[in-house]
Amino acid sequence: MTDEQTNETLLEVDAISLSFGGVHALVDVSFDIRKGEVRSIIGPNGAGKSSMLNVINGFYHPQEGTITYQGQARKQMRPHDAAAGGIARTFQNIALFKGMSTLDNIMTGRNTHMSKSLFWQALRIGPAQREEIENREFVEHVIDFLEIQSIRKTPVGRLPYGLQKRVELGRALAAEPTLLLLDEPMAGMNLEEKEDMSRFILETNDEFGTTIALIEHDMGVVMDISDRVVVLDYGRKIAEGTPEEVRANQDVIDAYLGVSHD
Amino acid sequence: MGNSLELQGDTFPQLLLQRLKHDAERPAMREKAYGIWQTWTLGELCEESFALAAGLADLGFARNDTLVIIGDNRPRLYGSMIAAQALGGVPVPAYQDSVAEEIQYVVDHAEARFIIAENQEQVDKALEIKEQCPRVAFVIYCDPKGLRKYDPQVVMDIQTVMARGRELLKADPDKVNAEIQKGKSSDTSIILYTSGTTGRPKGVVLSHENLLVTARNTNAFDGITAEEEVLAYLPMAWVGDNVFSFAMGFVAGFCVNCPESTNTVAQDLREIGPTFYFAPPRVFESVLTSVMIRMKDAGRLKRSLFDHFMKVAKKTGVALMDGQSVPAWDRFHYWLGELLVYGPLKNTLGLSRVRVAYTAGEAIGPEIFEFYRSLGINLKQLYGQTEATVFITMQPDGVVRSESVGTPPPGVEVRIEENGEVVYRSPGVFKEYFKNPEATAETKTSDNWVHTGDAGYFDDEGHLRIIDRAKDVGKLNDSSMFAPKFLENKLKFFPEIKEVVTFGDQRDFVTAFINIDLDAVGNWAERNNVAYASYQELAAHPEVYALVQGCIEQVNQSLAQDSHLSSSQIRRFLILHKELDPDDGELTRTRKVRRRIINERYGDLIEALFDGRTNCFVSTEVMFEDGRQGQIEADLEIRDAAVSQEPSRAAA
Amino acid sequence: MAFDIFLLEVIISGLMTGVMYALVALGFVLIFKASGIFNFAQGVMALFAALALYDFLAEDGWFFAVFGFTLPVWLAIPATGLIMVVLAWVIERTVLRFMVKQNEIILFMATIGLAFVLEGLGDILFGSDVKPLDIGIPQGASDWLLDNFNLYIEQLEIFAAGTAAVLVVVLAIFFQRTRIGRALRAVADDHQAALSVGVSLDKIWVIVWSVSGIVALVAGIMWGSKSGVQFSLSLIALKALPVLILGGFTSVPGAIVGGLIIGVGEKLAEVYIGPMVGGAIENWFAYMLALAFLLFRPQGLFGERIIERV
Amino acid sequence: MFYRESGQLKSSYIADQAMFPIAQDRWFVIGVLAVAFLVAPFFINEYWANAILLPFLVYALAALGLNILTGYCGQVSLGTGAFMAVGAYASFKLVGFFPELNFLIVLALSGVVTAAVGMIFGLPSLRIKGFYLAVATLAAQFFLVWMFNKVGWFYDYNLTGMITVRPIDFFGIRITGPEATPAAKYLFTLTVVAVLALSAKNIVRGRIGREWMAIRDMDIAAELIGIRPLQAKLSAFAVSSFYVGVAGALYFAVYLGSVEPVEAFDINQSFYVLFIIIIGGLGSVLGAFLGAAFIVLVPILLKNIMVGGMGFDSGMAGHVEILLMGLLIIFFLIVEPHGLARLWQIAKEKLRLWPFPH
Repeated sequence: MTDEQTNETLLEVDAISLSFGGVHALVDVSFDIRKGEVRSIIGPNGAGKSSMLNVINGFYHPQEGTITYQGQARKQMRPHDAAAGGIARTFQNIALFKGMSTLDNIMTGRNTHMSKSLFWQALRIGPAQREEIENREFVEHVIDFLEIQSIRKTPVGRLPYGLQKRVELGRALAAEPTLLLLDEPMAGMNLEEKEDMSRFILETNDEFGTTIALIEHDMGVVMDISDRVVVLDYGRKIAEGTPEEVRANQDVIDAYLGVSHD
Repeated sequence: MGNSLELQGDTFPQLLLQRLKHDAERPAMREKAYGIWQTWTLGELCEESFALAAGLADLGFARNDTLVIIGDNRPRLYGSMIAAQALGGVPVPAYQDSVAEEIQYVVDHAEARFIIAENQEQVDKALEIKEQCPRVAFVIYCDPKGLRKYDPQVVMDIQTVMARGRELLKADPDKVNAEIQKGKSSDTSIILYTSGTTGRPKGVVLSHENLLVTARNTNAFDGITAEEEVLAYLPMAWVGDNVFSFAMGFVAGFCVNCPESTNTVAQDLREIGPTFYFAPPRVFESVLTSVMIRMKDAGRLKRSLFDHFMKVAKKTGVALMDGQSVPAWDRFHYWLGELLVYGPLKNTLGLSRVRVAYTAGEAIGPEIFEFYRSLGINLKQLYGQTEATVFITMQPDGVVRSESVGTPPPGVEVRIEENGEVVYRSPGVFKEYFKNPEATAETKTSDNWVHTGDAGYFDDEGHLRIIDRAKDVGKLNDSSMFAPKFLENKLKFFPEIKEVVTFGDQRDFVTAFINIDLDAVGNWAERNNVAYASYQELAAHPEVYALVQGCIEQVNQSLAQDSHLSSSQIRRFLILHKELDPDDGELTRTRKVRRRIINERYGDLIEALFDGRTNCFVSTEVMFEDGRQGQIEADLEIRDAAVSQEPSRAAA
Repeated sequence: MAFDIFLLEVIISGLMTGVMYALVALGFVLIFKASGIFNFAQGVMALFAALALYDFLAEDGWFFAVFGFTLPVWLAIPATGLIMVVLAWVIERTVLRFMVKQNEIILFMATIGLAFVLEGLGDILFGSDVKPLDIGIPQGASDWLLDNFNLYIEQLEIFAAGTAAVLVVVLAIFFQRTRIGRALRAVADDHQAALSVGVSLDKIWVIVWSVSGIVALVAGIMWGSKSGVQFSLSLIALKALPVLILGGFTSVPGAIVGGLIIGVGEKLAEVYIGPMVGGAIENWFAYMLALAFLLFRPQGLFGERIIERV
Repeated sequence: MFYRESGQLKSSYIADQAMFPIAQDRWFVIGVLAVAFLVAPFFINEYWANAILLPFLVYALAALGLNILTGYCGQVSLGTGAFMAVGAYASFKLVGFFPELNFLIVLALSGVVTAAVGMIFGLPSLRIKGFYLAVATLAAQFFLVWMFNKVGWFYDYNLTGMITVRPIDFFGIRITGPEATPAAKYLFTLTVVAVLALSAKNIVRGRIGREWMAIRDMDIAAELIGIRPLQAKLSAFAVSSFYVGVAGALYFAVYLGSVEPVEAFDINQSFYVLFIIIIGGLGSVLGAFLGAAFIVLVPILLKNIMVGGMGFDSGMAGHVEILLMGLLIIFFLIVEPHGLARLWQIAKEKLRLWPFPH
C-alpha cells in the first residue's frame, strides 16, 4: 500500500449486470477501487472476474449499471477512452504483439502519449524524432525497472512465458496508468517467477502510486499483496473486505476455498 | 590527452584539473544504461565529482576520512573516488559481492563514516552493518529504485548530495579547488583490502605517487594512449581495476566503459571492442570452451573450415605474433584464415581491436594461451600483487612465453632470495598495511624491498618463472629447488591423472604417488580392450602403469629443458590402489593434498620409493560410503621412470 | 401484365444462375470447411475439368491422337472425374502436406499459385483457343414454358439448375449420412476429433479436394456448354466469392441461399440499373451487394455472432 | 562474416534507432544508392529501362504500398490493380487540368486522391476481417476498373477508351512519352521511389508503424491498450493507397505512356503485386524490392531461356511461364513463407555470428 493511499475513490462499479445472449456473466455487482490501493478480484473459474475487467476498461458493455471513473459516471466505457483516461491492463492469455521486439511492444504502450503526425514521422526529424526519443527514454526506465534489459531487442515470440508476462506488464506500465488492471498476472508461473512478479506489482504500487486491480488464482499471492479483496461467484459479489475478513467469510470458504477448483 | 604535454599534478584530482584545460570535452567514462552507452565527458565527470565533494564536505567529510564504496563498476562510483580524493580523503572500495559480514570488517577497520552504495542491495548491506559500525553516519546511493522509504537522514540520493554541493560551489566556487591544491603526492590515494588466504584482510595503502608513477611507466611500456577503449568489468575493489581503469585511464586520457551488468559483459565487450584488455586465466579458458562448444553445433563445412584454419593459426599465428619471418605462402594462408575465421571470430568475441591484453593471477594453460596468440591477439602475462601496485614483471611485446611471466619493467627491481622467494622494489611499493605495522614490517624491509611469498627463479632467457608458494618449496639433497605443487600441477594436466603427491624434500631424488582418473583411464581401457573389475585392478594393470609412465617421462623431458628443474625429474613412482579421499582425511574438502596425513598413512610406501624396492605391500583403513570401516590391501608395484638429459641448448 | 411476366422471367433466370453460383461456391465451402483453405484455384479447376472433358470428346484432342477414338459422353464424364480425383491426390502430395501448419493467408496464396499452374498446364496441354463443349444438353428456350406460361427460359439453364440442385442434395446426403461425410464435418471443427474417427488428415484432404474437383467438373460442364470452354471460364470463381461473403465461408445452406440472392440481385440490377450506367455491371454488382450486406451483418447470413474474448 | 560490429557502440538513442544501425548495412545501402544514381544512368538503354529497371521500380513501389497494408497492418487487399488505376487516372486528369503543374506535385496529388479512395474502400475493414475483407477489396477492383472503362470523363471521351500521357517536362527535362530518354525516366522514377521507400522505413519504425503492427498481431489487445482501430486501419489504407497510387501514376505516365484500364489494371495486376510481397516478404520494406526484382527478372530469364535458348514459340513460352511462376510461388511458400527478406534476415544473422552457428 502506498503512502499516498487515501480513502478517495478512483473507480466505482455500481450495480453492473452483463449478459451474453441470456447467459448472465455479471449480476448486480458493485464495489469501488480506492486511489493507491491493490484491489483483488477473486472467485472460482467462471465467476465473471475477467468479464469484470473487460467491463471496466470498456471491452464489454454492460446492460445495467454505471461505472464512475475519476468522478465521471458512464454507462459504458469505450476502450480508447479507458486507455486515454489512464486505465492500462494485462491479459490472462498473453496478448503481446508477436511480430515485434520487446522494446517495440513496450513502446506501443506509450501510444496514448504520442501524437506527432504522419508527415513528421515519415521524415523522422524534428518533432517526431524528439517524441520518439523522449518516449524511448521512458520505456528504457520501464525496461530497467522490470530488469529485462537483456531481451530489449528480442522478438517477443522467442521469449519464455514468464518473460512474456513481464513484457506485457511493461507495456501496461509504459502507459503511466492511473489504474492498472492485471488479469491473472501470475498464472502458469513457477515460484521464482511469481515472487518476481509480486515484487514488481508491489513496487509499481509503491514507487509510482499506481492503483492496481488484479485477478488472481493463487490465493497465497492475493492475500499477501492485496489491500482489499472482492469475491465473485457465478457473476455475483459474495464478499468483500480485507484479506483477513475474506478469508474468514463463510460464503467465500464455501464457494471458493472449500471447494477444489482447478 | 593525445599530445606530448607532460602532465603535472601530484594527486589524481590535481591531474584532472590539469587535463580539464584541454580535454574537458573528451569522453572519459561510459556506462551502458537504459539501452545506450551513457557518456560522461571529462568535464561532466569532474563537475559531478567536485559537486559531490562539496556536498560530502557539507555533510562533514574531512581530510583523511575514508569513503567506503560498494557496487559494480559505475562512472559515478569512480567519480566518488575522485570526490573523496579531492577533499584529501581516502576511497576504500569493497567487493560488491561480499556478504555483510565481510563489508562490516572493512567499514569497521577503515573507520568509515561514509558509505557510497550503488543500489538497494548494497544499501541494505550497509544498513545491516550499521549497528555494529556506529561510526557510519551516511549511506549515499546512486540508483534510487526501491529506496524511497528509507530514512532520508541517513540514506540519501547521490543527486541530492551533488545538488547541495552545486549550491555551495555557486557561493564559493573555489571551495573544492582549494582542498585539491592541498594534496601531496605522498597522500594516500586509496586503501585496497586484500583477501588473504589466512587471517583477516589487510588494507593495502597506496599513495597517489604509487599509482601515478606506475600508471605512467606502464602506459609508456605498452604505448597506451588516449585512443584506447577499455572495459572496466572487474571488481573496483581489486587493485587491477584501480590501476587499469582509474589510474592508467586518467593518466593516458582514454575512455573507460562500464558494462550494463555482470551478465551482459560478453555483449558489452563486443560493443565496445576494447583495445586494452585484462582478464584472469579462467575468463580466457571459459571463452575458449564456449567457442569450442558453439563450434560443435556448426555444419560440417563450417566446422572443417574452422578446424583447418585453427591448424594454420597454430602453425603460423604465434610466429607472426612474435615477429618471426614466415614463408610467403604461409603468410597468405594465415591471411585467408584471418579473413574467413580469425577476423570474424575475434570480432564476435569483441577482441578484434585488442592491441594489448594481459592475464595474470594464476598459471594459464599453454594451449589456451597459444590459442589466443595464434589468432593474432597480443595476449601477454604479467606477475604482480596489490602491494606492488600490480606490476612486478611483464612480458614485453615479441618475447611472450606461456610458462614464464616476463621481466621487470623499467623502475622495478626483482631479486630471488636464498629460499627461492621473489622479492622486489619499485615505485609502486605500497606505503603500509593500514593500522597493521607488524604485518607491514614482516612484508616490507626498511629499504623498501617487498616479500611476495612466492617462489620462483629466472630461467635461462632471463624471464621470471613462478613455481609455488615459497613456504611449500623444499630442497633436494643436491641443494636444488624442489617445488612439489609445480610438479604435481604439471602432471595433473594429463586427463588420465587425477591426483599426484610428489616427494623429494631432503631426499636425493623425486618420487611420486599417482591416482589415476577412473573416467579417463576407464575409457582408455575400453578402447584398448583392457579388462578390469575394480579400480584397484585397473590401477595395478601393467598397461596402465605403462600409460602413466609415458606421462611422467613426458614431464621429465620438459623439466630437463630447464637447468633449474632438471634435478626435479621424477625417477620412481607408484600408482595408488585407492583414490585419495576427503572422507579418509587424505584430501581437504577443496581437494588439496594433506601431506601430513599421507606421510603418516603411507610412510612405508614412501620409504619403498626411495630404497629401491620394486614392490611394497600396503594395507589401509578406509571408510566405505555406508559408513563402515574396512581394510584395503594390495601389493603395489614401484616403477622407475626414464630421466632425460639436459639438452645442449640449455648448456649454452 | 407483360411487365410482371418480364420480371418473373428475370427472377427465374436469376435463380437459375444463382444455383450455378451456388454450385461453385459449394466447392469453396467444402474445402474451406474441411481444411481452412480458401481455394482460389476452384475456378481454374472448373476450366481444367472442362478442358479435360473436351479432350475426351473431341477429335482434335490428345486422347484421339493417342488412341484413335473418342469417348462417349457417358464414359467421358466419369473419366474426367477420375482425372479430377488424381489431380486432388497430386495436389495433396505435392503442395498441401507441406503446408499443414501455415497460416491461412499463405495457404490462400498457394492456391493462387496453383491456379497459375493449372492455367499454364491447361494452356500447354489443350491450347488456349475457345472450344465448344456439347454433351447433348438441349439448347434454346423451353417451348413448354413459353407456350404454357409465356416465359422465355433457356433449357440449358433449367438443366443446369436441375443438375446443381441434384448435386447439392447428393452432397448434403454425403455429408449427413456417410461415415466419411461425418468425418469431414468433424475435421472442420477439430482436426484431432477427425483423427479419432479414424480417418487420416491427408486422406480427408484428398477426398475433399476430389469432391470439390467433381463439383468443379459439373460447373465446368454447365458453363462450358453455355459459352464454350475458354480461359474466362475460370473467372466464374470470382463470381462465387460474393456468394461466399454473403453466405459465410463455412455454411452449405449459406452458399445456396447466397448464390440465389446474388443470382437474382445481379440479374435484376443488370436489367434495371445496367442500362442507366452503361452496362456490364455484373462484374462488380454482386460484390457491392455483398459488401453492403456485410456492413450490417459482418458475420454473414448464417454465421454466428462471435463473442470476442481476451 | 562481413559484419565486423565490434566497437560500433551507440551512445545516443538517435544512433541506436537509426534506420541502419549497423555500419556495414549503412555503407551497403549508400553504395547501392550511389551506383543506382551515379553509375547506372550512364549505362542505361531503352531495353534496360523498359524491360527491367522501370517495371522493377514501379512494382517495388506498388508492393511497398501493399506491404504497408498487408504486411504491416495485416489487412489483405486484392484491389491493388484498381488503386494503381486510380493513381494513373488521377495523374492523367490532373495533367489535363493543370498542364503547368510540377509533375512531383501531380504525383503527390494522385497519391492523395488514391489515398482518399483507398480509405473509402477501407471502411469495411472496421467491421470485417480476413478473407471477408480480401473479397470485399475485390469489389473495389471490379468496380473501379469498370468505372474507368465506362465513364467517358475519365478518359476524356477518347474513342479508343485509352489514356495517353502528355509530354511532361520536369525542370526542363522531358520525362514522359517517347521523346524522354531512358536515363531521365529512370532517374526520375528512382528518385521518387527512393524517397518514398526511406519515408516508409521511417513510418514503420515509428508510432504509426507500431500501431499497424499491433493491429496486425493482435487487434483486440491493440484496441484495449488505447490504439484506435479506426485510425490505425484507415491510416494504413491511406498510406498504402498513396504509395500504390503514386506507383500507378508512374506506371502510366513514365513507364507505359498509355494504358487501357481493363488490361493494365485488372485483377492479375493485383495478384502480381501480392506475389511480390509474398515472395519478397510480408512486413519488410526490403522485401518489396527483393520481390519486385524476382518477379520482374524471373520471367525475363525464363523467356530468354525458352524463346532464345530452346526455341519455343512465344505463345507456348507464355504458357510455360505461367506454369513456372505458379510452381515457383508454391515452392517459395513451402520453403520460406516469409519470403526473400526472411532469407536475407537469416543469412544476415548467420553472417553476424560467423563463424558461430548460433
